[in-house]
Amino acid sequence: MNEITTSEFVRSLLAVLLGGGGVYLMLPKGVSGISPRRGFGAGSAAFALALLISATFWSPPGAGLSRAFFVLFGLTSIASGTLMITARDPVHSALWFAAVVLSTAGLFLIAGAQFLAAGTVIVYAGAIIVTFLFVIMLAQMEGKASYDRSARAPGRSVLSCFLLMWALAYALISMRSDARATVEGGSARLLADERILIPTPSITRVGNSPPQSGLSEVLRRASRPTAQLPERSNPAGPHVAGLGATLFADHLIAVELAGGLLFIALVGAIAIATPKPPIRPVVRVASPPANAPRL
Amino acid sequence: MAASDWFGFDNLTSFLLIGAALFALGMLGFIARRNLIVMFLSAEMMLQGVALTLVGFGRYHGNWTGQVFTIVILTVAACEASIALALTLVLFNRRLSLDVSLWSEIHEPDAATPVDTLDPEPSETHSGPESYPHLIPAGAEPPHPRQPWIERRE
Amino acid sequence: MHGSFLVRNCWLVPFFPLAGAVAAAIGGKRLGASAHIPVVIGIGLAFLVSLGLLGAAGADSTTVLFDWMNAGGLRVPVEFRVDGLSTMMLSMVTFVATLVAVFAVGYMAGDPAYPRFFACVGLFVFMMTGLVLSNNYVLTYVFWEGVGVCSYLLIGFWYAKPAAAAAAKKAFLVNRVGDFGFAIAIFWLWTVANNHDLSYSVVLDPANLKLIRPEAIFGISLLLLWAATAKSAQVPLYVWLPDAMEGPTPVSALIHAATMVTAGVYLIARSMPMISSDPRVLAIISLVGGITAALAAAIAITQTDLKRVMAYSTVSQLGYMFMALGAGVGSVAQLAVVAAMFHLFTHAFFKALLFLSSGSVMHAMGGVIDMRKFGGLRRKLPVTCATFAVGGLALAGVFPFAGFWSKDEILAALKLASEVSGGAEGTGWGWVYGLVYWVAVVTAGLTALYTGRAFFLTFFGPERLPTAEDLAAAGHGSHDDAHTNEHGHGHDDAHGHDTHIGHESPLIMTFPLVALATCAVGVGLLFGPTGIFEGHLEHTLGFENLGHAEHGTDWNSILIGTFAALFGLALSYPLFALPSRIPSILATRLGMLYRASLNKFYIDEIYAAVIVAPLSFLAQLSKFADVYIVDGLVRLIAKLPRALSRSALAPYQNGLIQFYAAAGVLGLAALLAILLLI
Amino acid sequence: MWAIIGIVLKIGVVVGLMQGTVAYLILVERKVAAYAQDRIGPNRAGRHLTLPFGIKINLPFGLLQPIADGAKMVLKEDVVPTYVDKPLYILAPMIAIIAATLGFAVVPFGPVGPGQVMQFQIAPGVDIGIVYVFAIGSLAVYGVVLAGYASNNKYSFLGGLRSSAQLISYEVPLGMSILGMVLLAGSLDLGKIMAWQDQHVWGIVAQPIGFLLFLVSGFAETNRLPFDLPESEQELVGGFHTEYSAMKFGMFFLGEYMHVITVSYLTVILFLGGWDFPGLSVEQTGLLSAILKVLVTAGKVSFMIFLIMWIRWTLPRFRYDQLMDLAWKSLVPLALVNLVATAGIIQLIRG
Repeated sequence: MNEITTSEFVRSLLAVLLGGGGVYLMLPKGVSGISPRRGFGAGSAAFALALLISATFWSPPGAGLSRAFFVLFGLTSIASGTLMITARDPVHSALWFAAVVLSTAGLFLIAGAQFLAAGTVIVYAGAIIVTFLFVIMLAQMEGKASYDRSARAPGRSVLSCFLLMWALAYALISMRSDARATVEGGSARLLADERILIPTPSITRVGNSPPQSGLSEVLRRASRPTAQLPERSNPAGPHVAGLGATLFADHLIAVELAGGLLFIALVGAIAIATPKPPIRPVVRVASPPANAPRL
Repeated sequence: MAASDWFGFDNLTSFLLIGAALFALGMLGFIARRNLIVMFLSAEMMLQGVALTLVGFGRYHGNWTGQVFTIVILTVAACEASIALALTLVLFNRRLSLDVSLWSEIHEPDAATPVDTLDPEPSETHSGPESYPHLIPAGAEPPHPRQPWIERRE
Repeated sequence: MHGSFLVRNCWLVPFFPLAGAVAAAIGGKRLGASAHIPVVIGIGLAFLVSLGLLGAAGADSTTVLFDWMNAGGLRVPVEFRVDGLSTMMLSMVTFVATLVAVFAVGYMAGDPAYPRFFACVGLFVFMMTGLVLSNNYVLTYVFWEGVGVCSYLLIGFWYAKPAAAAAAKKAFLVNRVGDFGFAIAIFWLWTVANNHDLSYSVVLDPANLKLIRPEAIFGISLLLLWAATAKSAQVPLYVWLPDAMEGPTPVSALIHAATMVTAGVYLIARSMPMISSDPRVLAIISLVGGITAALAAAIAITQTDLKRVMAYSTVSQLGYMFMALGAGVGSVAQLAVVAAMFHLFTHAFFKALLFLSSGSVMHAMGGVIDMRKFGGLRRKLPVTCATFAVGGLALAGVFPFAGFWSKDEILAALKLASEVSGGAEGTGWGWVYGLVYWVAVVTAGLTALYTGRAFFLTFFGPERLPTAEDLAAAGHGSHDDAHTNEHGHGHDDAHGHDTHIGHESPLIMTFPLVALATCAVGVGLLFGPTGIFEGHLEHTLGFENLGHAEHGTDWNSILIGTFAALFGLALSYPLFALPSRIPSILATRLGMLYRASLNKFYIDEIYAAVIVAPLSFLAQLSKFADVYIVDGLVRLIAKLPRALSRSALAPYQNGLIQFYAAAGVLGLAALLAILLLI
Repeated sequence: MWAIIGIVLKIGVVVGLMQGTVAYLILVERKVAAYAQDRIGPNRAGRHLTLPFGIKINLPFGLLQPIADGAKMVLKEDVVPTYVDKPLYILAPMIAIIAATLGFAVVPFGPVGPGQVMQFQIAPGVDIGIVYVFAIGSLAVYGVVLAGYASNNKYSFLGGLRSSAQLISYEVPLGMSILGMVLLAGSLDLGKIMAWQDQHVWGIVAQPIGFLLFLVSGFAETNRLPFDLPESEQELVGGFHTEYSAMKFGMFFLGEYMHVITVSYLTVILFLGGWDFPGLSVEQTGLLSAILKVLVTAGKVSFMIFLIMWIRWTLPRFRYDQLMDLAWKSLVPLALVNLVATAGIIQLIRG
């Protein structure tokens, strides 16, 4: 407890306790005596407080508007995440997850990953969640089910996950303190490796050879060990071009693997989802007319 | 330029904190919710947390590797979603329910049946805003439907 | 140019048989009755390459293919050596193997496991040529074990027959005893060798040999002898060889007469530069050889099984080689080695010939091999009779057949050795060589006697063919004694071999016989008196440093040896060719001796009582301890967690995936928290 | 600070203009429909109008019809049915209109780039331009899906389901159809794509298949005939917006027309050269040329909007299975072939 100040320790503990309690109250469960609405309200209030406390640990990058946006997106993402896992209606869950994705995309923007922000929105919000919605609607036309109204062992789950969260946060906060402490002459204990104090760890610098095109160059870069990637790759060029260049040269193998994975997943999904008789144990409708449209 | 372009260890920590929170919350959703689809959504949220961490590191180190691996995560998430949804549909077609408790055959052959089928965990009652209609403040109030809205949907 | 190309690519010699073996093993089912083609071609090609190498020999060259092991101080490359000794062995091995493989095409025809046989033969030739070619002890050891495995596979070729399975097991186990000695020798050598390099060219370098302590050389040499006694069937580890006759006859001819059993002799000869520096070891080698030769010859006289006679004869002749090797003291060293290797060379031909002839007889007799069951076959089997006669004369050592020349050289070497070692300036072991010399002479006489006995019993006297009961006892008229009914293949009467009884073998079997017979006559004349062999062998690693004093022709020994042989043969004719009661009278008169010889001097029984029984008792004891004490404890320990988990942990295996995930997360979080806080 | 004010001003102007345009587009649509069906269409609003101070005007073509329509929308009673999922029910039209508006942030409605008197773009210099548009466009589906789900009505629900499947399906060929142009121009920035077309040829010449694919997929993305299955009046009695009335319904309407405008702009920028016209080039940076370029763009966009309306009133609606077959079995393979061929040809030419 030397690396972390008492204030930080207390704040983190408070945030996790409040947050855990809040989420516990918010989770759907059939505890008699507490009205679900009231429990949800109290829980969300506690969680909001915890969120505000935890925001004191953040030090957003940039200046002015950028900082404000960081805090906004950070708060939104965590709040939406909590609401997602506590929502009774899976459709609401999906929408809250969309909110998480949008906030995360905002954070990506602040971290300078514009293409990724747009890509995340397209892939997650535009495709994955919509597909989820589609499936939820197909599967749950009856409305809210009883299993959506009772969480599994909420106390135990909340305990484990917030313990995990606290451990992670503690590690991060104390590491930051370490960095500070060591600069001031203290000693780092958690990670006795002074490399964490160097803002940019030493990745073997590859000579800035003039950019060449051609297959051989691409292959040379693709077969290069990751530890030899240039430390700052093409900082001057446009964002997407630089990302594309490193993606299709340095990480060519990963890209090809990902492509193969996608293809296999596509085939697998089609193979799995194709209806095979008996489709449903309960026959609901008369057999469709012979000329009924497919799908 | 220099001030706004600076991305130090503290800034990185902020990203990591948010990523960790998303990860833990996703984990919580995965182990606490019983709806298959919500579980998968939670898993995706864990991936989001990891992606955020990666992007933060990428920014901190000033190279593309973090973003590249976030793209890989996106790919994996897409694959996961397609396969998971296909499986979910198949499972739903078998049991007509998305409750994950119905799929608990992976236990000791002679062990007791899981707790859910014997003694279902208590769930909230359907007391809520949706069990009786909202009325527009105009005209005479129509008689209350006695059934909850779910049953009347047929 | 041509030669150096071959030398650089000497790996082709082992490669061709291996390729053939692999082809026969993989394509065996498809090839069926033509499964021999790849193997025969492979071995034949290997023979051609060996001939080329023979022409190119004299070069003391090594070829490193690749590094096999390179760990710490141990570096073992796969390297091959082409010099006089290896090329001589190579050409002999591949030549005999080619002929035997051709013979086997006829002999093994119709066997259900035909492809397996040829695959094993090809593999064996690969191993043997590799053993001969390899240039370091570790590699030699690998191939040494390899030929052991092949021998095991081939002795137990008819594995459904209990006797064959037991013989294979016995051969393997006895060989393991010897291999153990070899392994220890290698370990020891590694500790003392210069730079821990086990290459022959380094170890056998005189400069390096001087660095090794004499005690180490003594120990290593004895261990190598130990290894050689097992592989080359010497006292006390010869017991496996007679039993190995359970294998198909071509196998006996190839492996247990001509090639594999010579590996021990080869090893000693190869290590001669090291061994010859210690006269004690040499004397022991000679003594071992002498005892073996005499003992085996004495046993061979009374055996009734034609193949078994040949087997003991092989043991006896190997004993001759050891005698000769042991005679390599001082200035006689080179002469002794040449004599041993020359006998090895000639023996390979005539012993393979004798075995194949026996096989031919057996083939003709429908699998019966007991000499009491047939006789007077010289008219029915003229070719076999003639070739057997040639082989027998060569074995007996009658001028001008091959055996004569080599045996004469051995006798000469022994005599010289006794002269050199004896006397005031000698090593004091001269009496050993003197003794061994006379043992060799007596053995020569015995050899001629039992050879004549086997020949006359088989081919002379009134003509007799095996009766139906004999055929049934030998395995229902199938073409080998090992084809029992439980072998599973339908060797029914329609198979056609019964009708062959009493007829000469087909051309594919007689051709190798004739070829080998030609060699048995020719090689002695060609290489013996001309000095070609000696000249060739001189181009061998370390041999130029062996003592080679000038010596003249030793007429005494020639006369004595020839007399012994002729005496033996002359004695055998009236005893066994003519109807005579003398053998039975002798048997009753010398009852004890006769029974002892007939029962192989009870060596197997002594082994069983002295070694096998205590070990078996120990094994029973261990089994008891294992089953009741160790297993009991283990079961007890196993029951504890079982009971515990059944009652305490099984409920947690409840099938709810989320429960598992939660437990995992909790563990992870707790671990992290502990790591951080403590 | 001034930059922010400028941006806010720009946003205000653009959004305001668009809303106004949309209002009049409805009028145009009605007129086009009328001409297509050999009718006259609205022609009363604005005639014999008496303004204060006794000024009498007589506007032709029912030019004031949009104002009347708008007033009607705003003033009607806003009915929220009883059994709807209220938060989502209210959220859905908002999403529809917000998504449609946000996408316009990076669409250049005139010349952009260094040296211009003014950047005719709300957020200039975004180098992921077109990807951003797609990201926002992919959010538009939420409006329809949520409306269908929240309405708690079988028809609406079916409309929502159809919409989600349709929009996801058509996003794939839509995205792939423009990749050819992106490859050619070497940038995702819409301004640079226009500049490339000025220096070389129009996209419709360089990428005819891409143009066709984009047009078809764009139709599907805007939910307009012949791809208006989510709302098809005859089958689903209005589909996802059955339960909506008053201004909420108006917001869907607004969103749809803004989508039309966006798609038209994108088509013009990507495939019809944007502001490019004989006599205009990238180098001209003066005020006059800027105005001309904006006008040229607006003219092309107007043509595209007219084309879309024309098609709407000309072609019949697809059946649902045909719709899916078209996307997955025709458009996607075609787009892939187009992309690969383009990449190959570019590689060949550039060496």
